[in-house]
Amino acid sequence: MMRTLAFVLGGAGAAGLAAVLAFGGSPSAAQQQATPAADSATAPAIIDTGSLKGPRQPIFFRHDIHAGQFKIQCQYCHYSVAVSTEPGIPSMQTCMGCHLVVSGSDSSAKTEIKKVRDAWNAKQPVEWVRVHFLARHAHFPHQRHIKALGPSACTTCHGEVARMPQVFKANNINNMGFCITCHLERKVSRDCSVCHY
Amino acid sequence: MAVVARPLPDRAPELEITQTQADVTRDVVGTLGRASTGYLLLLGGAVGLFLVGLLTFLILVKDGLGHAGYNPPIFWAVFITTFVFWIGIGHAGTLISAILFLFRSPWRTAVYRSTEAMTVFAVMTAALFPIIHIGRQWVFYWLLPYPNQRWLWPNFKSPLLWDVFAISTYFTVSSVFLVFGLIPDVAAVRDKVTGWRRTVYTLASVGWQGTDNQWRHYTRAYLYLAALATPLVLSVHSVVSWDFAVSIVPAWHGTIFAPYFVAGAIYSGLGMVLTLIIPLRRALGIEQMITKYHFDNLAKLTLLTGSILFYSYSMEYFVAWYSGNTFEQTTFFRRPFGSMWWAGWTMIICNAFVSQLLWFRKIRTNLTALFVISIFINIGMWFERFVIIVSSLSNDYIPWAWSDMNPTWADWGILAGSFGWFGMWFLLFAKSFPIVAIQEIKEMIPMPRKRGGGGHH
Amino acid sequence: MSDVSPESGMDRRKFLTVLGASGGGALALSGCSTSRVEKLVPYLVQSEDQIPGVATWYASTCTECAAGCGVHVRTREGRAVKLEGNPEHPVNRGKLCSRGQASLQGLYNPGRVKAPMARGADGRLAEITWDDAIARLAGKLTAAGGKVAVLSGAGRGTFSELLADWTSALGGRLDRWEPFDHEPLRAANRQVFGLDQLPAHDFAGAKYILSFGADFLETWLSPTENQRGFAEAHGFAGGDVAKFVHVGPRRDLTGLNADEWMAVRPGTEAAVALAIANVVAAARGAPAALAGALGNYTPAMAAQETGIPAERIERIAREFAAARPSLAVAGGVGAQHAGATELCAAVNLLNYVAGNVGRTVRFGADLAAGDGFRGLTQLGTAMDDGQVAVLLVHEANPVYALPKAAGFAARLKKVPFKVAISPFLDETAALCDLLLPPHHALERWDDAAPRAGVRSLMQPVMEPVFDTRAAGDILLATAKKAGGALAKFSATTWEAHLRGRWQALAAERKEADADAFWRAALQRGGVFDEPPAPVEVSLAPTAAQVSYTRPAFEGNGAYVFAAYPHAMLHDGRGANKPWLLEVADPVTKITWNSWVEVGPEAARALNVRNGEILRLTSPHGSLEAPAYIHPGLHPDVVAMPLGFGHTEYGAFAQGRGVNALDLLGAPAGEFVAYLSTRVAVEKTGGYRKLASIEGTPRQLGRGIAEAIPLAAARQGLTVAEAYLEEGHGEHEVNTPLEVAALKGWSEKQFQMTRKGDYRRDLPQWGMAIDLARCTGCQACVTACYAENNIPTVGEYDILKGREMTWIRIERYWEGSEAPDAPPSARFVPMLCQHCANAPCEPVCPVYAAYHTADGLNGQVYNRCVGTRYCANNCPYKVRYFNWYKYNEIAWPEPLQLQLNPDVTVRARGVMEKCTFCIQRIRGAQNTARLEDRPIRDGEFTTACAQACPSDAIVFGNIADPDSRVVAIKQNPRGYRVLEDLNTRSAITYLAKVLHPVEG
Amino acid sequence: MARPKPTRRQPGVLASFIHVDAAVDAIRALRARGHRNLVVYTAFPNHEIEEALDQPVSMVRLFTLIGGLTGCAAGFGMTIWMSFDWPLLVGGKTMSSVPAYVAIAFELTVLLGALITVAAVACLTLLGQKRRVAYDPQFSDDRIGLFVPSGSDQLGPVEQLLRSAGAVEVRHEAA
Repeated sequence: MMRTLAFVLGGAGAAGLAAVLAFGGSPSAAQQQATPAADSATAPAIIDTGSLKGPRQPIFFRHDIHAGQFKIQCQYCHYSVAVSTEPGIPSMQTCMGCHLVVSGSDSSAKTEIKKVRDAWNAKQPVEWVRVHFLARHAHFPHQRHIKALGPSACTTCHGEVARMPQVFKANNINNMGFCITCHLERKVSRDCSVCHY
Repeated sequence: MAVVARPLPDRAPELEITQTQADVTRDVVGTLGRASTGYLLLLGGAVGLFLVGLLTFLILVKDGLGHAGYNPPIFWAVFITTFVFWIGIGHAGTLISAILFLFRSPWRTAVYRSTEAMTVFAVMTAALFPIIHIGRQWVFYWLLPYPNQRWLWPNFKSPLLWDVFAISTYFTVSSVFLVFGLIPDVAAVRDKVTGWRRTVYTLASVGWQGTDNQWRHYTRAYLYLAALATPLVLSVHSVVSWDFAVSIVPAWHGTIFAPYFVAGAIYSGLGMVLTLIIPLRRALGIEQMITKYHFDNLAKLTLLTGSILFYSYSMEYFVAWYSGNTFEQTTFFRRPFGSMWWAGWTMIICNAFVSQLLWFRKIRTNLTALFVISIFINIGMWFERFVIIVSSLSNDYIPWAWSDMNPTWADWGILAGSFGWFGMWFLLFAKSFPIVAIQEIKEMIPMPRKRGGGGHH
Repeated sequence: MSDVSPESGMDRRKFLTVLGASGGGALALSGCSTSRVEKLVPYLVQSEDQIPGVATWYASTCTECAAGCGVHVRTREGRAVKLEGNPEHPVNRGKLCSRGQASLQGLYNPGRVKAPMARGADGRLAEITWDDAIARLAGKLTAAGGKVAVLSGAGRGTFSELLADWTSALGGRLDRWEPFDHEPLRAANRQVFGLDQLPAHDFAGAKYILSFGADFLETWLSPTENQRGFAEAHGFAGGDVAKFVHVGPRRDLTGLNADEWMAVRPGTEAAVALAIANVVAAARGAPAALAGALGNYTPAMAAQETGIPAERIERIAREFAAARPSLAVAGGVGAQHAGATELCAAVNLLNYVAGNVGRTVRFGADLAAGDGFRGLTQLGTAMDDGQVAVLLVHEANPVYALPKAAGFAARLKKVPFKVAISPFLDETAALCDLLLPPHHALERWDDAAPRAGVRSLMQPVMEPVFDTRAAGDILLATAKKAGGALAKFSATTWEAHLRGRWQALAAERKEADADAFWRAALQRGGVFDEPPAPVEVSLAPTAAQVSYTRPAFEGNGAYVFAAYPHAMLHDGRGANKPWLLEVADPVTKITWNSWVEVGPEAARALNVRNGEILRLTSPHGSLEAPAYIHPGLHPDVVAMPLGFGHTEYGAFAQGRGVNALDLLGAPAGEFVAYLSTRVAVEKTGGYRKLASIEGTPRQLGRGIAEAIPLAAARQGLTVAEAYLEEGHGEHEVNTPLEVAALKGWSEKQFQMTRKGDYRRDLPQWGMAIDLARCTGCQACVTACYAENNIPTVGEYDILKGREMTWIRIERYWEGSEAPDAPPSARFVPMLCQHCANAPCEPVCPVYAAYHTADGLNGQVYNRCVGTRYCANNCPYKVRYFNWYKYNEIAWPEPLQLQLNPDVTVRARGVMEKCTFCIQRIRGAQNTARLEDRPIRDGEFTTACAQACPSDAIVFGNIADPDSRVVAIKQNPRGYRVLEDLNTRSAITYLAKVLHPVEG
Repeated sequence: MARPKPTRRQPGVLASFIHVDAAVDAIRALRARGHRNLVVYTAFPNHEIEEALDQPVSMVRLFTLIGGLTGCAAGFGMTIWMSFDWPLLVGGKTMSSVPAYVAIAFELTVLLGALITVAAVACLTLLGQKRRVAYDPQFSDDRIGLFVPSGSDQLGPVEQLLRSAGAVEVRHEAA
């Protein structure tokens, strides 16, 4: 039934992408693609992770590599952002979809990816530390904002995640003024009960 | 020194001041400093009560307002009652100090300082209640129009906002009025005392020397302050009354509320004035400055305002009956005959009837009687607010929601605390500042003249 | 709310933390662990039917009573958060009663048994592993050598079949027992029609309804279904109102909905039934045999027996005869006295002569029922004679639900090994040696066949909350372990067994593709065939043996004692669910505790007031409870609700009130007679304030719950016109000119407000409530509690009037309290009226209460500072304040898992009130926006409207002229409560329609 | 009213009187002699002395007026602007219902009126003498003080005049 169907499709999709990344993942390929300076497509290697902004995650998952270097669409992992109030976070299966194949170019990547695989084998989901945390009395329907501002609008609130080795809070999303500014500019409703109920 | 005083034309004989100006300074300054054990006991009691209130408040903040005797639909009860009570107390002070000043009524002189102090501290007490009473005490400042990241402003259509402005204005202006009036007296004290106290009073007297130039601006300013305070005091309790009159609760939305409340406020204030200065004048040994004459006048004012209340009460019932509005009628029927009849009758007897005793001069000039009556007035006026607020809320439009109210320890705790807080400040003031206006008393003493004109030798 | 502490573990974000956990439940608990750092736990494997933030619905079946209603379970992030009726289900057609909705609190009940337990050497119950538990059971069963008895509360379905086979394979005896099992009705059907079954009743079709004590709106047979039918017949649909006469000593909720009440002496209903049958038979020319049988039962005789004037009986009889078809129903606990079978037989006959059988009384539907009390009696004797070595009690609680005098507990002690398959540690389970916690209905595969043509499914909607197993799996596992005779049960799992059964079913039905059949059934919630045509019935030879014997009651107290099932707690199984305890009893409006009902006359005689504690003493015991003066009670009767006085059954139920059963004697014969003893009543002098949500039960002519006479309604008069008709309308104070001027002015004022955001043409939400349909059942109230995370505040705060019921049903008495003119009741649902000119709004200093652009009366919790001015200024008194930190105390673990993630949980110190389910509005708007279309009328509705079994509440966009709500609002019966205040409320009530009071 | 403490002291003659008419005589005589900037100390305002000095009416009242008007304007301005800054509809009232704002405007009128008046007095009394003028504690009790600023050459005649007017005590203040 549907379950299995979706599983197959999902698996296939993942595999396909994995294949691409398998090449893209190898440093040589990356260098070839990398046009110097101007477009920093290649995410830098990071030695001192301590100096990075944002909370330390159980696994050093690098958005700048996944979303920046490899240009994976946000929605590939945050699958429900366009259809639901919640963006959704990828299941371990989604990670493994690629990382069954992709095992990382350099040592640091290897170690981190190993953590993912271990977690998967241990059937123990990774407990990510939450970065963006909207106050409980404010409702933010992600799908409507994606609908209105387009799939790349994530940056409006979350900042240039594609350039963040470690995600940090780019904007104070709990500052109501932050929301109101946008709503004023775009002449959309400022009615309190749109968000507060 | 021997004194040959003669009555001044514009003054009643009772007001003869049998002292020289030097005596006045000496006597009044004498009331300061050194605290008697009695005083310390009183002060201790006041502080104790205040601490009880503080503890209660902390518990309310911790757990929520549930501890207080709120039985919906009675969403306002003892706290708002006490709030209105204290606001009311304030009014007599401003009346005596400002309004009677404008009317050039001589007898105010001896008492106005104490009543003014009472005003300031009563308003200070009242100002606590909006905070105590709200559900989330820690965000009370949202009622102020301050720029914030939410880009939100308060709702100026709400009578509570009017309250915020009325009360803060009233507090500011009446304290300014008090302090302003104090300056020359503080200077007088400064010139009498020594040591560290001198330093303190020197600072407090902000360099007052009583030069003609200072007096010239001072007297003018004082006049205008009085002129501003007079409409203010009338407005403040009108605004408070509009908290109720503007709503649609039966027995609240009455057009007579503003004058009715102002009269009530002054009435209750006068009650408190009597309660305070009858013991005070003895305690401070200033009997000869606050005389029967003052009490007679205070009592007459009390009688007047009391009678206005009497009239307002009867009007309320009459209008309820005449309007044919079933909601009003039910409420007013249940006031004296409903489940909270005890409160209803306390209010009517203590205010409407007891005040009528003051038609008799014997009673007006008998301090014991006056003191007892003043206590009745205080109780009665607290209950008036209780009845207006609680018993009106307990039975409004939807019978299904009707309910009764019984106060709890939390209500009493806060009430006691408010008296403690008030008493604490008043007592501290009485010992540290001239409780009788030195310069204005002196103003009434004939200046010595070398050409015959009175004075001494 | 801004200040819900992160620990409080009940904010919608928390649900995100448990996004993961392949399925939810298990991790849900750890998700609510008190970690200050918010964790995001991903799924291992994403199940594609769970999208975070989007609700997933599963079809299932309600197991709270035997009616077997279909439900839709709303789940979010792998957690069931709300139960609603399944619109496709023939029994309840998308509606669900309070008890059904509260089954959610059974799922998350803190009192649930968390793992199998066994009584250790120290006599205490201690947790053990499942393997151990199964092994012990298997061992005992093999050792028992056929001396096995099973007592099950399960309804009819695959499980009960399995249980039957299983038991017989063991050579044991199985008794399926359900309290209030309609024994008398079945006996009477056997006697009169020779059919041992329960028919379906078509209330909708009836033009005249006579109820002899049957509480068909509360517990009788299929309440939700009955109510829907009753609303159709009685709700002034199609310009007519079926008259409903209630015959019985007490007016329960059903009785309060009657147009006329015959307050007969307790136990004499049969006399009335026979007398009416007699008259009808005469009018219709019945077969001679019957005429003969009925001959002696004249109205005069009935009058003498019942104390009702003969001419009144005569009149009712004639009215009944004139109406075709009509419907007479009997039984229920309302008439569960010694003569109940006689009564039901008489009523059967009445229906027969009135020609209702086959029309409004449909045999062949064959409603499910247990094996009755007789089985229980036999079991009792078997236990006495040591015939039972192992007793397995499955989801039944006889120790509590039978009178003490029945001595079940004592007998239980004689059984060497007692096993309970019970989700809760109830009175019976507490006495058992082995405790096997089964899955809740929402955690397991199962099916139910509540009636012919209906077979509905249950499926697990989430991971089990605790370490429990499906009862079926327990049986199968034991079988595997025990082997021997049980070896034949080959199915590996209960699910497999069920699937097998459904494959067989598919085969029976000649379905080509069994899988497709299964999936379709799973999606619909079961297979629902057209209701079978009513079977032809003929009178059995015994039919003519109808009789009436004057009732005799045990003891010699002054009053007859009636114990009746609580409309919310039923037989007491609801007593561990806070919703059911706090949503008041619909008649007395008392919550959380027991009471004794006395009639006004009795009250005068005893000189008691509400709350004064009475001591009732019967030959079998005595108990004390505060009095409630019920105007709808016969002078000779005192009544008490069942369901309280639990000694076990979780923290919510324990030690709450007293158990009325303690006054009853050991049941003799076929059924438990709940109306069988006399009691002496005396004042103890004690007083306990009733935790009632009732303030003053009289309208004082304020026109809150309006009603107009049938004739006026037929002419299409408005309420005001109807008053004038009756000659007591108020004269208009203002001249027409003034009226016009005032209207114009207020209109102008209103238009001036259409500025800014408010100028955009958004939908304006409104509601219509038809009081002619509303029966006061309070399903809407429970639905509101469930949808909007309303805290239950408990008895102490209810005593202070602090209930949080966003929607409440006000029950007003009409008429005088004089015994000759018993009052009637009017029910009116009161909720925020969402006034356009809302008095609550302008008084809020911080705009926490304001008017939204789409016509709602908004309440911004996080802006509220709690001045409570709005509540004072609300003329409808529908605003509720958080006096304590209810958000932290109202949902003890794991109850907080039921919270609706779309609704903010309000913190202490803020005001809250009905929001017209704004989360549903916003949800619908989000969907519509994604699909670039406007919201369609009826696309969604509020929780109350959704739940209302009689469809009295209609919600919609009043700016859309074609919407259903607008159509209803135009009904001439429409009026607004307190309209004179010019609040422009968004809710229109349709006045109740009254039959002229005759005789 | 707080006066700065200038380093240099004002030279002149300080006399103290018991009798008010004596003081008045002295003032009149001195003014006739063309003495200006006399400083008179009294424990309380006295009309006779005011007349004798005949100074213009204090200009405090002007500030009171300004303060009042400002307050009133601020009150209406703030309320109306804020109601439109985020228009929220309450109770079907117009966005800015001015009658409701009268209360606010009035209170602000009084508030600013009073505060600015006091501030004005402070400023006005601050102006005036640049140098410290001699003072005696008795002046706040029952004496009337009169200070005549005068150069050393005039000290004699002034003292002479004061004494003849009836000063009970005369003191020379050197620079």
